[in-house]
Amino acid sequence: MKVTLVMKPATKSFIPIEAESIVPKNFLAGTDLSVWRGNRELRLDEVFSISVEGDADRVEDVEVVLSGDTSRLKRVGEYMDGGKITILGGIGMHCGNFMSDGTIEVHGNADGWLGREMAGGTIICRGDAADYCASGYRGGRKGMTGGTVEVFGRAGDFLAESIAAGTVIVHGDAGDMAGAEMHGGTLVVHGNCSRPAANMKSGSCYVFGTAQGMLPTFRKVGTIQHEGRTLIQFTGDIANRGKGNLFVKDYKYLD
Amino acid sequence: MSELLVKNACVIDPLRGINAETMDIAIRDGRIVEEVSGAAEVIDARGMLTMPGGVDSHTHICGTKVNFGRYMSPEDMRAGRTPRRGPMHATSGYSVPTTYGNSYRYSVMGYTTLLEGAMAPLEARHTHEEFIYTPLQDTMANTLFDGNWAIMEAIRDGDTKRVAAIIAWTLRAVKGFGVKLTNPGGTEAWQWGKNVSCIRDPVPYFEVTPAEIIRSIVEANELLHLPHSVHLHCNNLGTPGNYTCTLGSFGLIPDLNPKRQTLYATHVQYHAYGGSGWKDFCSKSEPIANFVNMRPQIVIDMGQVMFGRTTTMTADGPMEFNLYRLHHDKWSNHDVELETGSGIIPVVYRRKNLVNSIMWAIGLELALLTKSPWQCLLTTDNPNGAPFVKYPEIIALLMSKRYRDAEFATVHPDTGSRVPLPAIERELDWYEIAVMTRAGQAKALGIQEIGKGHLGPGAYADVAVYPIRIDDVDPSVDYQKVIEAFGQTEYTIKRGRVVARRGECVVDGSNATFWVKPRVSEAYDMGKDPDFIEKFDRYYTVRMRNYPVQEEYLNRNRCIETEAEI
Amino acid sequence: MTYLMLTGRTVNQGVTVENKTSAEYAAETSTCFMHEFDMLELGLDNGDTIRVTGPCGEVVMRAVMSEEVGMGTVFVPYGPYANHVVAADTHSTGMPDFKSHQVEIEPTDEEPKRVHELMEDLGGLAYDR
Amino acid sequence: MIVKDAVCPFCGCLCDDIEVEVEGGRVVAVTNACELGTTKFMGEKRMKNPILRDGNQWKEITCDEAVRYAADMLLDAERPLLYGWSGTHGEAQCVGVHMAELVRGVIDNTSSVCHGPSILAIQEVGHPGCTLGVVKNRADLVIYWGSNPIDAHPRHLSRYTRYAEGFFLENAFRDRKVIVVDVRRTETAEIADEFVQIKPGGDYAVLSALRAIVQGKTETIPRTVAGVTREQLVRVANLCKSAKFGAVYFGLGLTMTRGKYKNIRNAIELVSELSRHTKFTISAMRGHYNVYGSNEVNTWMTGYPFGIDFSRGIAFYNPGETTAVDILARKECDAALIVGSDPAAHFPRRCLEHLSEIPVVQLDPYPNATTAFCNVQIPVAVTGIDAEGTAYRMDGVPIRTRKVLSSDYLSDREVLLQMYTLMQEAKGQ
Repeated sequence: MKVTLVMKPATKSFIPIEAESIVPKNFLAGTDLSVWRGNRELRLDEVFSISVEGDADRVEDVEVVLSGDTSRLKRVGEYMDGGKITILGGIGMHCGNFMSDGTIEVHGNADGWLGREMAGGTIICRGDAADYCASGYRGGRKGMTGGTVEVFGRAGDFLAESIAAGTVIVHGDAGDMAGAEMHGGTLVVHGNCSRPAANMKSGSCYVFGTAQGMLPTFRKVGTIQHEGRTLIQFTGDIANRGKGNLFVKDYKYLD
Repeated sequence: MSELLVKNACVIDPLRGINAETMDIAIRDGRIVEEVSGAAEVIDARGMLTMPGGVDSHTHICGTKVNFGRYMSPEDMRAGRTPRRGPMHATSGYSVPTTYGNSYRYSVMGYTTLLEGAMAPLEARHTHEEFIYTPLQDTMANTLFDGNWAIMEAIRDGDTKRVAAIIAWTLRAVKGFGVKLTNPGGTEAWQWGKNVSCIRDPVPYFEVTPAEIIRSIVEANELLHLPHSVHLHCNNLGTPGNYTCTLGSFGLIPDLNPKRQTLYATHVQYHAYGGSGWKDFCSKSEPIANFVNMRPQIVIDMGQVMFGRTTTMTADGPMEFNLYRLHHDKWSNHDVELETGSGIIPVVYRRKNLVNSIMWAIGLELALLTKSPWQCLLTTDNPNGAPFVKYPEIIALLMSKRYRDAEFATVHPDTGSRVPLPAIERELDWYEIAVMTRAGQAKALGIQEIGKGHLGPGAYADVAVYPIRIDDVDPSVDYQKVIEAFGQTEYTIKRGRVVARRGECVVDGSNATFWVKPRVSEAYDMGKDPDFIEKFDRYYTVRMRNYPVQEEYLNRNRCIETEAEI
Repeated sequence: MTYLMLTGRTVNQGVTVENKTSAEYAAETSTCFMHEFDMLELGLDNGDTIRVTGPCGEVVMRAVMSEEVGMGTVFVPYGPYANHVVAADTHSTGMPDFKSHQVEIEPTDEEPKRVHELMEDLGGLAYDR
Repeated sequence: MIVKDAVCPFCGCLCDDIEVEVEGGRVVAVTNACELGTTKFMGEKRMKNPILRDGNQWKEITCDEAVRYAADMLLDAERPLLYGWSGTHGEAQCVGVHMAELVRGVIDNTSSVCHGPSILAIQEVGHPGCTLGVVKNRADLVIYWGSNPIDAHPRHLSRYTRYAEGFFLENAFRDRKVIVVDVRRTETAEIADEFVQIKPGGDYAVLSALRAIVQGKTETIPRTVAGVTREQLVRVANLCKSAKFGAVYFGLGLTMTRGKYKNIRNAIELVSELSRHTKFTISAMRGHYNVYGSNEVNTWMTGYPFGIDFSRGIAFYNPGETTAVDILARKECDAALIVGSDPAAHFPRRCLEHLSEIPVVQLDPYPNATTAFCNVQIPVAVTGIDAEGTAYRMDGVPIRTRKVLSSDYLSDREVLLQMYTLMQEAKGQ
């Protein structure tokens, strides 16, 4: 089953729309769903032109395709547990929060908190991901606990904050504090980033570019060969009695 | 004039010795009366279990420390969120809910009276502000005196009357209800990063021992004729082998008051530990309960631990730091100048953890081994052992050996060799539960005379009608029904009005705060004592005139005046 | 030239903050405190006007020498002038970079605007000129 | 008439020993307050009547009209923002929360642009703190980190630290060491025993290094960290460990720089680390009067200290998304009620551009920068001068402010209650 949702031009374009109802599972029972614009509840068809092709009995067979200006549409794919969501443009905040299975593919840019507290499944973002991609929630100990997030563009600040398990790969640069509080899992940044793995306890963080503002509390162990690259290996963050691994191509202290 | 008649209620009212009698309860203008007119609104209780409104004699619901528990825990707030609905405001939180969350959930369980367990005098105004937003229960605050400089100096000088005078002035100023000692002396030592290990360690600089503090304040409490006894959180909470310290503290207490206990020892589960370390950690509930059984002057509450996530919060700052070093999660501490302190950390009690399993057993053992239910009251030291919403499960555990055995089978396998619980056959009955959840609590707090905790004519019309017929249910078998019934009243009536019905709160409510004003002679009025004033001005950071809590913070209140012997 | 702009509280900002229509408030919050050498380099005397250009706009302020700031850093009291060039990006924390903004500074002959003029530039309507 | 023990309404110190002399309904003299407090007490130029923007001019309207305008504005909005709150008392803040809940709006206070990051840090690692008197009586080491009390909290030094007497200090001035850490050599730095000058953006690295050194792992630390020599770091770490009671007071130098709350988190973790060796506490230098009170009120009523979104009925909290600067910059609200603050003076310009596009109502005694963006402004009594109520000091101590003079202005609470009543009626409650 393929559900196509085309966002209608909005009258109050700046008020975000929260659409946690857009998860593949819900479409097994039809399209009689609602979304919220600010404090107003709207029917799905007030916001989208909806078309449905085919049918399905299992969530794995549901694909939801979103098009139009969806860059302010929040919480799409929240608690998603299977199936596929394809977003042809950009997507608003909190896409794929708490996701446990299935695939989300964003062809444009993703706003903040993409895949927050994700437990499983796959998110692919072809554009840039904003701050707190694959992160945790305020005050929570554990961020991402499973699954994969791959961003082909750049990522913002606080990438993979508090990651406990799972894999996050960014092909471009990442911002400040990538992998802060990391205590498990794997973070790979192909480009540069600043202050990676701050306060890390455990896990592995790879920076194939330069680690700017490298923190002084990582102990240099030596060099390793990794996928054809020579990387410098550090362990830390010793400030936090951490035993994580940080591998960087190059680094620069703020001395 | 408003009248209400609750008909055909199956009443258990222990303070009047009523045990499961079918009767009508007449209410006029918020009070129980002998009879009402034919115009009274009628509620047919249809034989349902009906008791005085629940009283919690030790809970943490309002004030600086509780609010800091909320402030630092957005992850806890995510659980239990409800929107504004009818007269109910929005709520958030599981282990430390918002004030409305606390109030609604307690009300739905039939509770109408709550004692905040620990209020720092300097920050009393905060507690009272939150009381205003806890609309469906009457409230009172235990006031902390464990590290009070002026009191420790008076004790060092051997002047018990001065100790009493300082307590009198402070209770009046902060609109407090009772005297709370949390790790006496330890909270002062903690302001140097130190602690006292038990009752014979001197407090740095002040050179008084916890034993002296306890003895002296117990005597002072009785000189003031306060409704409640001293409310003690013993030294050395949470450490293996601490039961000897607890017994030592209990042994200090003479029997000074014919009407009630002389010492209320709180959350004794945390103080009934054997062993020399975590490796041989075990239950010492038996010696503690045996001691209490021989001492009518002591009442304890359980401080039951239930499995799951919660937040611990206490004025016992050093203990929280030790817990932080064990868990290494977040840790907050807040020392209060010249008075006391507090600490907060989140915890998870796990069935798979041996220590946690033993703790769970100890609380139940204390309740089952203490012969008189009047001497062991049901609490979790909310939210320290568990959020209060777990009370129905605890009631069911106490009433059903079968339920205990079923739960015991799920805890750490080594627990059996460390605790006496599996061998205890006792199952509490409905009457005993009524004692432990309202009558005994009211008596211990000394508020039965002003009309709390019973349904006699003149009493506050606080009534809980539970949707269960006790003749039809065998609690030792149908424990699930017990849990359901105590989890949600059919009706909760507070001051003559139905405030909650089948899980929904139906009015906005307006609570009353009970506080105590001991009358002392001119010579013992600390407000006029030059030495007291001078030290206050020099070492506090607020002016003495700005210290007392104004009447504005008590929207509806009842002042209990006592005639002191000083 | 590029500088790191910090903003913050000063006593004078504090005493005029409840009187935002006053010339004193405008004077204090349009002051850009700079290191002596930076001013020399730009050919500035104490009190000369400068154009400060940030990521989202420009504003005219007055340069004043200060021993508190290091070379390459300038300090501006909290207020509408600094905020005329501060970006609204908070890195998703709620807090803009009030203390870490790269700005360009150049001498100018223009005078600083008044507070209400800044507000009117952004679509406001002055109440009390 | 002289009012004694009045409470200063300026900063988070809430000094409560102020003497205010009143003559003919005006404050004529203020004793004990700092310059900031004195000026606030003696403030004049209040707005006389409520005003309404009518095209390109202002006209005066009645208070009832203004209240009705505000109530209708909030009721009509799909995502109203209720912002400010630090300049008013708790009793008014409570009404604000009830209003936000009723109209399903977003309520945020000024901490999102002052110590919001500190709160985020506390939510990650907690907060070992204490009341100000504990420091005054005990601390033999005080560290001001990224804070400049001489300018922002002028009496902090004399009442609680550098110049304060203390019960356990024989000669407080001599026995108490003060360390200042800042990127600027501020006036406060001049009175320090040790000044640590950090390169901008380097606080986090320095804090990490100190944590490692306190643990005895000095060998990993590079020769300099953000402009600070390793020798100085070791010296500072030793001063900390050998203190009997250390207190850190941090300011916006940590919250407003790169890394934001991570800087504070690191500072708190340093203090937790030091707590294994000696007694140490850390506290935020809360700036704006009752800002801490608005955190407290919001917390007991909604569960969260700031940035609370009731759009969906339940309270949702996510600073960076539900905070005022973000909402305005992203144009995500369609009305704003401003109470007890002046966002137009303190927010980046982009936020103001959105304020100019939506209806705005402000409660404030004075014309301020935000007035220019208002559709309606209602002048109110100044909390702590002609209105009384509860304020929370920076250390959490609640104090009842005194009314030092009477006026005809309604208090914030009174005006808000009128609005709330209208809103409840409209909602059929």
